[in-house]
Amino acid sequence: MKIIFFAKIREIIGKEEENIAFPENVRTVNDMLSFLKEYNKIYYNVFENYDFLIACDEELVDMDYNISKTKEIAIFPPVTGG
Amino acid sequence: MKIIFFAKIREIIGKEEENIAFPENVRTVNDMLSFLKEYNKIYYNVFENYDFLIACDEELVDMDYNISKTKEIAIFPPVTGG
Amino acid sequence: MIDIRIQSSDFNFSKEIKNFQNNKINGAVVCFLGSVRDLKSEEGLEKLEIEYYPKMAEKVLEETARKAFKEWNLSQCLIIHRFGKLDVNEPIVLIITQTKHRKDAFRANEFIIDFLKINAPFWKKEHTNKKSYWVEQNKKDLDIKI
Amino acid sequence: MIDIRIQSSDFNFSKEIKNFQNNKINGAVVCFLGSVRDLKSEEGLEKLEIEYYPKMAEKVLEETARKAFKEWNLSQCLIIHRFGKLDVNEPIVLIITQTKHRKDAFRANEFIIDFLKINAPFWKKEHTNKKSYWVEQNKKDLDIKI
Repeated sequence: MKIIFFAKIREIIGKEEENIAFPENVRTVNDMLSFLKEYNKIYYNVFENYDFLIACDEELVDMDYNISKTKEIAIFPPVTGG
Repeated sequence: MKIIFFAKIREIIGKEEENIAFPENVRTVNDMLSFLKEYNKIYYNVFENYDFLIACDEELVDMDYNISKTKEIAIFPPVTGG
Repeated sequence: MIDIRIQSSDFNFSKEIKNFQNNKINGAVVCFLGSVRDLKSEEGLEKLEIEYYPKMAEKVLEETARKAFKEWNLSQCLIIHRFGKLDVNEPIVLIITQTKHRKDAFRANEFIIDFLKINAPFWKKEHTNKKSYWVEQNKKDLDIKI
Repeated sequence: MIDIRIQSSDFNFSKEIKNFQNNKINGAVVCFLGSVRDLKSEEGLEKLEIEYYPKMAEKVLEETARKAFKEWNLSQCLIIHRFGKLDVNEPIVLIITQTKHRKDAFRANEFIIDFLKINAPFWKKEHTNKKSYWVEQNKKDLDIKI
């Protein structure tokens, strides 16, 4: 699964994207976040300490969204355009 | 007293302005309208049959406004600018 | 800065915006542009004629701008209103408001056009190829809470 | 007609309006222009940098315009949003809405900027002569009822 990052979260994580093969029990956004927090403590830091939003294939989604058909997940801070 | 007319009311009255010396008992806008209705039946027609507004020295006023210090009275239809 | 103009000549919307931009815009700008509409299209509108009461029109537009300026803390406000004979699609009125906060710029701009529609002494007459009509006041405009 | 552009280059507000005017404007046009504000003036803002998520940003702007188009019966709608490094007072966003009825043009325009502020994936970073800051989301924007 391709995960991409933007803005402050991209800076903290220190990369623009990461490809991770999730185990089968990772079904929802919530599962993914739990997995990533274990996977690397930098994710733990981000998810515990910063506001962030999740988009699956360019749509904002909730924590219980099922990611099984998702191709690209984006993690980014609250938006500040306009 | 100088009375000026605009738009449809100017057309019906058939002139842009009229100077009229009101008798002493004409104190308010209402008094003036009653006087004008007697003065000329064209005013009677306008005041009975059309919507109109009154401005005294460029301020919209009510029917009981005292015109004793007014220099110029304007009579015109509801506005349609913008 | 309040700028009020009543003129028969066309105005250059582009140029007015450029002036605003050159004035170091700090924040949000909202513009309203009203143009001649052909509401009598079966007959074919040929000209829209706008008559006005000069002294009073200036006074009302200035008072309107001053009210908006104070209420919404504007940093700039421009009102241009035309008179005379205009063609279909020609601009009639331009209102530009500028503030730090966008909500204020929207509120102020809408207040100005609403207030002007019921208080500024301008009257429209439509000339079609058949006859001429004085435009009736839109009752909806009177219901707007100012 | 919906026109959405995301670009790093400056846009010519004047030209965009002129295009709208040339398109036989039938009624009311409302524009919103947002520019770079220097909110860190003690330190001196040197550049505002805008990062964005290209595919999603286009999608969100198009959806926003389509919603507004339908809800307020727009005849034209333009949204331009810039990215990259901008100077103080440079334009960031331009929204133009056009309808027969002015209230609809105002409502649609405000809806678009409000919706965009909380949904479109753009992020601002301020570079002052001392350091750089990511702009925090304005909590007020979240309270706006869309």
